[in-house]
Amino acid sequence: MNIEYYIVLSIALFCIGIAGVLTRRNAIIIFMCIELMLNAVNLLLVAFSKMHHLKGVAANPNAGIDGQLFVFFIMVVAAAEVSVGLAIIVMMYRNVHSVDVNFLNRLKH
Amino acid sequence: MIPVLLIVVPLLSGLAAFFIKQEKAVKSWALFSTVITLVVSLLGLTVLNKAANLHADAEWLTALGSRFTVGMDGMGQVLCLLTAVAFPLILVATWNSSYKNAHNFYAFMLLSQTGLMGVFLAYDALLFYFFWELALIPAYFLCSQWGGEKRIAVTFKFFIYTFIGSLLMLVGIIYLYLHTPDQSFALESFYKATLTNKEQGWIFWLFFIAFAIKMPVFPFHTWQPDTYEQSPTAVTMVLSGVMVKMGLFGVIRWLVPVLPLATWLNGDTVALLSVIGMIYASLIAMQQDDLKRLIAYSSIAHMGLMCMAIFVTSPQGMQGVMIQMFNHGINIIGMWIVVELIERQMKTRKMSELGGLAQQAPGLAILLVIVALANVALPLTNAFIGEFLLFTGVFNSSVSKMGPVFAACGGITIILSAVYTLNMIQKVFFGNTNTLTGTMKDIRFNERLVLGVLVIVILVIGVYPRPFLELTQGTVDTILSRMIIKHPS
Amino acid sequence: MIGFLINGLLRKQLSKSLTSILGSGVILGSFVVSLLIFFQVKQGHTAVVNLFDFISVGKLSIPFSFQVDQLSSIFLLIITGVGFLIHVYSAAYMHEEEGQHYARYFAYLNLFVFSMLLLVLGSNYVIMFIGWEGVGLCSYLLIGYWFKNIDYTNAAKKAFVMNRIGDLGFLLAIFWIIGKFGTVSYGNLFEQVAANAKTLEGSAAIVGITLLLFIGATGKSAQIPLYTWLPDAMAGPTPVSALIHAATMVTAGIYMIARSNILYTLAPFTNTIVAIIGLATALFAATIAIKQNDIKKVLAYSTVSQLGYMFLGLGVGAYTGAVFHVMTHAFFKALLFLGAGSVIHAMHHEQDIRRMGGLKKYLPITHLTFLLGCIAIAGIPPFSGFFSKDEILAAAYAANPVYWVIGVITAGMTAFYMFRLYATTFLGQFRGAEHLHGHHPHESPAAMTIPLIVLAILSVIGGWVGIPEVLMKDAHSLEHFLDPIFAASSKFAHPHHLSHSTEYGLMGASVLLAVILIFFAIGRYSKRPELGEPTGFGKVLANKWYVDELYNAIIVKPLNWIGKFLNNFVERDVIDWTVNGVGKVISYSSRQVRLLQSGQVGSYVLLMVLGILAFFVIQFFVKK
Amino acid sequence: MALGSALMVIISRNPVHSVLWLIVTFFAISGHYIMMNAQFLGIVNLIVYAGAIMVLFLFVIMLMNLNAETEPKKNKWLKMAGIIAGGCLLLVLVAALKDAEVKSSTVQLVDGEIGLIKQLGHVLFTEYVVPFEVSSVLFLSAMVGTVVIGKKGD
Amino acid sequence: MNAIVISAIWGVVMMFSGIFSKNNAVIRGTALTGLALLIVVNVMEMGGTSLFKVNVHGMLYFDSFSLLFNTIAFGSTFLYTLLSGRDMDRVGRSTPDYFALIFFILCGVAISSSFNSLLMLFLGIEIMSIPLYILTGTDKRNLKSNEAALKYFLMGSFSTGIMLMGITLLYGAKGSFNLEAIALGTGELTPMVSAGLLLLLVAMGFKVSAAPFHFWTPDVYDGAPTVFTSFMATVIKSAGFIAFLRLFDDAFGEMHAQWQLVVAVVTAATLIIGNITAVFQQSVKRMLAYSSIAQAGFMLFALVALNELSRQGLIFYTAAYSVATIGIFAVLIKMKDYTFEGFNGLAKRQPVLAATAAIFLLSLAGIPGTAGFMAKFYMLAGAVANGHVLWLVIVGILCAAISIYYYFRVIQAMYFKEGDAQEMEVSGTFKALLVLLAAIVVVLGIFPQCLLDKLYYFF
Repeated sequence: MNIEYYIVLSIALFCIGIAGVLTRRNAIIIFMCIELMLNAVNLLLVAFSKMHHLKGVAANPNAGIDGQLFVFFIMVVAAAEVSVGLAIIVMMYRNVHSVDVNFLNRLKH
Repeated sequence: MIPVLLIVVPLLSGLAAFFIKQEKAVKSWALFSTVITLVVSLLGLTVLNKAANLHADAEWLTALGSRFTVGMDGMGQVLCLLTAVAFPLILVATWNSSYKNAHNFYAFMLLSQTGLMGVFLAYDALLFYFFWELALIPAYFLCSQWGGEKRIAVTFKFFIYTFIGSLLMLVGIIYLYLHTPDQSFALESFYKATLTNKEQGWIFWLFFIAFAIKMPVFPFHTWQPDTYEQSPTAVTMVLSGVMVKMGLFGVIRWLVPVLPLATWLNGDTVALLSVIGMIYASLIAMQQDDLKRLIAYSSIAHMGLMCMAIFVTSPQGMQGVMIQMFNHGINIIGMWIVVELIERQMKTRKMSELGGLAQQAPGLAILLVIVALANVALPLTNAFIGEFLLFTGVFNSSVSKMGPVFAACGGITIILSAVYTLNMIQKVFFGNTNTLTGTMKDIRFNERLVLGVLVIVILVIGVYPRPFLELTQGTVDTILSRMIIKHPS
Repeated sequence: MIGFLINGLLRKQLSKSLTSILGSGVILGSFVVSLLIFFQVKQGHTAVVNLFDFISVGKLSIPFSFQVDQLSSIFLLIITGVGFLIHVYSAAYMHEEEGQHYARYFAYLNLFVFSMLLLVLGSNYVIMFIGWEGVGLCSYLLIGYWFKNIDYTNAAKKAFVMNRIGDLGFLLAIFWIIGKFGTVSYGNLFEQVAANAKTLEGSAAIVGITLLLFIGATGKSAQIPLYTWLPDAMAGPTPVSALIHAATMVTAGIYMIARSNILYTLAPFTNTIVAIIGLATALFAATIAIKQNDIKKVLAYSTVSQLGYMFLGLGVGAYTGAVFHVMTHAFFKALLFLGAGSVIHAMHHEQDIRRMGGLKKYLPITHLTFLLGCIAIAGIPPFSGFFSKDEILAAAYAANPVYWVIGVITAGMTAFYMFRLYATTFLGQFRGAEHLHGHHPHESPAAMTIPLIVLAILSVIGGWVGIPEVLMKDAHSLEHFLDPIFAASSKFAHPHHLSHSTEYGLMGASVLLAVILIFFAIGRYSKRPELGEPTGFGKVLANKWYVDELYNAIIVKPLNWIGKFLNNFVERDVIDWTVNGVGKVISYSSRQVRLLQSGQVGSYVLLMVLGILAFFVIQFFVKK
Repeated sequence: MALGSALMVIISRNPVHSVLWLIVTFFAISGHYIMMNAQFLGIVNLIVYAGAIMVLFLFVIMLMNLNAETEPKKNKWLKMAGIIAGGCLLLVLVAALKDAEVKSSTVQLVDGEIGLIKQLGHVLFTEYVVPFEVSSVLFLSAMVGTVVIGKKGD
Repeated sequence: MNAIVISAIWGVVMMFSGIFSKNNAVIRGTALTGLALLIVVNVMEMGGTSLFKVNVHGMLYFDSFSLLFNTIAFGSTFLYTLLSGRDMDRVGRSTPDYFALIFFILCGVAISSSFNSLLMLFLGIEIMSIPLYILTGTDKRNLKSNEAALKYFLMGSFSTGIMLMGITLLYGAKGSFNLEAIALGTGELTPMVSAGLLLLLVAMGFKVSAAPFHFWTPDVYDGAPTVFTSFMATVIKSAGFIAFLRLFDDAFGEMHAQWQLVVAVVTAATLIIGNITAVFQQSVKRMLAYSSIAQAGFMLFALVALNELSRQGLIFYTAAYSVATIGIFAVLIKMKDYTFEGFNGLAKRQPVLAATAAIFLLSLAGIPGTAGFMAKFYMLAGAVANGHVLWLVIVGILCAAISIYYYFRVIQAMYFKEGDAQEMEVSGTFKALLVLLAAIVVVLGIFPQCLLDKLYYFF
């Protein structure tokens, strides 16, 4: 299968994520969109990893494996982020009873 | 040896002054320190006048190629002497003023003296820049803290103005530094920097704007009258008497010999600016009612003349600048002292509110008239020597085709300066007294002493300027040789 | 000679009589020295004394040195001689002043004499310039001597500034000389010029230099267009007017041109200008003098007019004649001023001649000496004025008869207004009683009259040193004396010789005109002095052709206006506005840029994304 | 399918629906992983993301009682701008990468051993042991952080 | 390596210290000990002694550059703790946890200063960021703090996404995460590398608050408790820069010419926006936030120029900037009113505080004789030496002049205006420490060599 397909797919997912961040106001959904972006990255990484594996497998049976490991680390970090992020959102919610980012305008100018 | 002392003495005593809380004590301490500096400077001029004593060199920023190189040639001697003379005079003349937080005031005064000395002594561009700013900061604090009503805004303008200038200069310095053959900030290396004509051109302007703001040359001058007006008079004396010389000094030491080609190309432009500035400032000076502003504008006119003379590249002009830098310092300090004396008693500087002081204070009047006449460059006063040489130089410039025109236009200011100076004398001293001026008392001993010393200096140099001219001859020759070698045309 | 200055300045604390004695004494001393010098010079000894190097820069070296030769010794005599008499006179005239101011007066006077001596003794142009400015300064100080009066100080200021305008010309000339010849010493300079006369003659440099020098001279010697200060300068004490504005300072311009005669000889164009300006001034000032009512103003304009004569002389190459006229003029104009001073003294500081009249009987000595002075100035033989004026007129005729015609008319007018003055003041009825509160005017003390008498004698016989060839062979001793000075230039001059008969005719015509007008004036004004305000053309004359107003309108006011414009508009609204404007723009943009910081995460991210977009566009599409 | 469901994530108004759609997306992505024989990642993706993380999200949303369509109308133009910006970014990225150097390389499907847990584990604990340890620090800090934030009572 | 391990371990120690002692002073003491230990082991490593022999498989690379920076960062933290540690107690009750987080952050700092693989960069940056999100939100009752934390978190993770995309594209192009491998190949910037590079630039730009990715900075700095703002603005930011420089220098140095323009544009935008916006601020704290953006602009010069001068300069800049900023924040924390008016007349009440604050501000403004000047000097010199970006130099200068305006406003308020500034009690030790800090600023300003020589003497 051609790599371009994956590139376009991932970028599309990525951009949908960005568009989501831009258009939504719910902090949780924004956060989810960010997760979507991360997944797009993951997908692309795996695709590249397989591509490089195909290219370099002759010299090194483990060629391309680093991409997949990176994905693993991304997931690790994402999990950590989720825990922290949700904690912050909950804290916020406890104080203002809303997760609408548009209420976040005490700090400006 | 001598240069190091000249820098270290005021620096240490200035730092110490921060901790002397009693006003009397700190005053005496400051005076003591400045007198020591003066003595050192005089020693350098007379007894210890040997090359070994006049130069010092130490490691500083080795990796950057910057060294702590200080030294004094003729020009350095003259300007250091001016700085050394000016400070004790200023302190004595303003002895009776009292300041809030006097220890800070005197400490800053001494620090600014340090900066000035450093500027005049530095032979290393980075060091020069350091001292250049070091002189500025205390001045800023002095003006902002002890100045007049609008002091904060005005000094701020002054500060930002000069700061922009010096940053531009910094870029120029860096550029030159990177183009020296040995990556060094030493003056000698700067001479050897290899630059194309175009590069010389724009570095010239980087430097020149910095110096022009300091001098100040039209149209970079607007900070000056305001600042002079708002500063405490002692500081105004430092600013106008000594600090503006930094600009000229910078041009002579760091600009003209380093970028001879650009100087040659832009000389006429600069001279034109100077001439415009001279006439412009003189005309405005005629309109002033405030004594300080009047003197400020007159100073702009005088500095314009000196600036012009540098850029026409002639031995007389250059020599004139040397001696006139000193003279202008002395004369304008004299003028400020008079203003200070009047203001302290009358609480006003408005000429329209004064009048008839000659009856009340004949001693002051006589001394002022002599100083004022020196200001209009009457023969046998020091300024005549300077201006005569300056104009001769400009008129007979070997470089500029416009020399005679410049001289003639600049000459108009001779007339205008007579107009406004005499106007001032007339309005302040002549005529009948009014209720305000009727209460004026004549000057006290210390004031008489200072003004007397100034007048003696004015007359002595006016009659017998030779020692001064001989002192700076070497510098002039060096600089001119640098200026002329590279463009034989 | 330097001693004068020190003497002059140290006497502040001394008593009045001591001051006057000291003040006059030093001048007397210097007069004696001058006499000695004169006799030495007469035997052919000239000397240059080098004191020290004043300014030496590179190749240019200006020594502080003095030169004594024929020309300077003549001027020395005039200055110290007349100066001494005036000092003596002042001692009495100024006696009413307070001690301190009295001393100040003498200090200024001595300083003045010192500067004047410096001027004539200097051996180069720079020293001359020092003296030149020095006398300008002294005249400023002396005119403004009564500093409480703002008008007086204004006059002083005007004098100084006008002089400065001239000085600028002089200075520029010096610069040019330095540039062209590399020296300012007379000796070297004139040698160089004489050696290169062929190439230099009429060249731009020489014409330029001489013109600039002449501008200097017009300032100092009160020629058109810079003459207006002189009449105003009458604000000073009368002896000062006598000293400065008659005898010495104003002749500095003559001295300078006479000194640089060789340059002028080589610049015919300048000579023409000098002659025309001189003539115009002479005529112009004379017309004004006719309608003046202030005794000192009349004399002042007459001075201007006489100076015009001298310049005419210089312009037509009659250097000796000009110097001769300087000398005689010094005698009779000093006499006239001192006489006027005596009158004023007697009238308790009344200067308007319409309030005088019939003073003959109250002031006999003054009357007599004044009359002698008038005759001398009117050019009646054998009084001194005749000889000197005639010499100039003769030379003028030789150069251009038109000069002569105007010259003679002016001479006639001179005679007319002088005798108008004389008649109104001394003849007829006394009209000033109410002013004097019943007191009669009285004759002045001896210290004032003796100088009058001495000067009167000099005005009578002063002309005999220069009797023209036609009247007496070899009697023109002055010419012989001055020969060495003008020798060089006479080589290049193209003298026109007049026949004896022409010369006689010219003399006759001018004397005749003068005599007729004298009698007309006496007849007219002793009976019916002009008391009302003048009308018509007379008013124009009385108001000095409105020149002051004209200057005011075309120079002073525009300058002031420009100054105000620059101060209020350019300085504040253009330059400062620009400077502050930068600050304003920054703070304005600060306020605007700040709005980007909306506090909304959405917009922040949007802006970030836009930033990313922009960078991609730059990176991928702009650069390629 | 991945694209469509991703779109639905950002379109649906109800946060709970969004979460569900996101889970669908994750499933689709996992499908791709498995297609590329990256079984380990595919499974982990399902377990960690679709399972744990999304449940956490759901949980929080439920906790906050946000299941209703509470989100008020967002500023229209800002929304438009967001979509346009996102679209532009997509266009630009695609345009930038359309002649990328990896063009027409193929991606190995189905076979290839590297996606298997054995290989991954081996490399992870040899070459990648440092990052692995470091990520423990990350977790520690996240843990401390959550505790700090979550701690009540001050 | 020493530093990474020790800081991680000490973080755990701090975590548990709270259990053993309720006394904050003891906890602070423990933290200071840990920091001192960190400095010592780091210096030891500079001397060549490594305590832990770990095969990093080319993931990390310790050179004098990174080690020197680590020392600076630890030193700054040490000073920071000394000066402001006490003020942490006012934020909340979990002081030990704060310290634990700070130590974890330091671990991240050490990683991101010495990474040699994009993976480590990613992890390092995340280890720095995640605790920071927390620290920002520690003032739980304060809505501003909440808001700042959420904003920071959302935008931070967004930028993480961007960074990952960048990394991925690079990986796609080069097949490796190793910096040397990425740097291999031609100097040509292929589209995919280019896109990756840009995305990385954006993400790193976000971390160092370069315009137009700076928007979080003012809000977060303003909202976060001042104690942590101080830390954030100094150590973290510097670390971000070091990572930034390292990444772009090692990986993309070869193709510098092709991305210079973009970075130059970023720099100019950062300078202009930072400085201009700062002019209008009414709160000193917010002003400092903008000024930190402006300072970031100057530090970006190092990336634009990318030569030896600017590399040295960046190290020096981080030190100069950190010390001065820590100082000024330490003073700021003591103030009751953060507006400019709040500083009116401080000089009369607290001359030492005012004088030292003035020195810090002068340093930030880049006045000769202070460290800030030498820092700016290096940056300008680097940019001039580069030769292609003189227009940027001029922009920089003008902005520096603008910066005078707002820094001096504080000085003016302190010295020239009347008023009674309200400040909290300050102890003698605190003053002494401030003086020490000011002395450091001045000494560094006059003898910058004493810091920079370390770059060479140990290796």
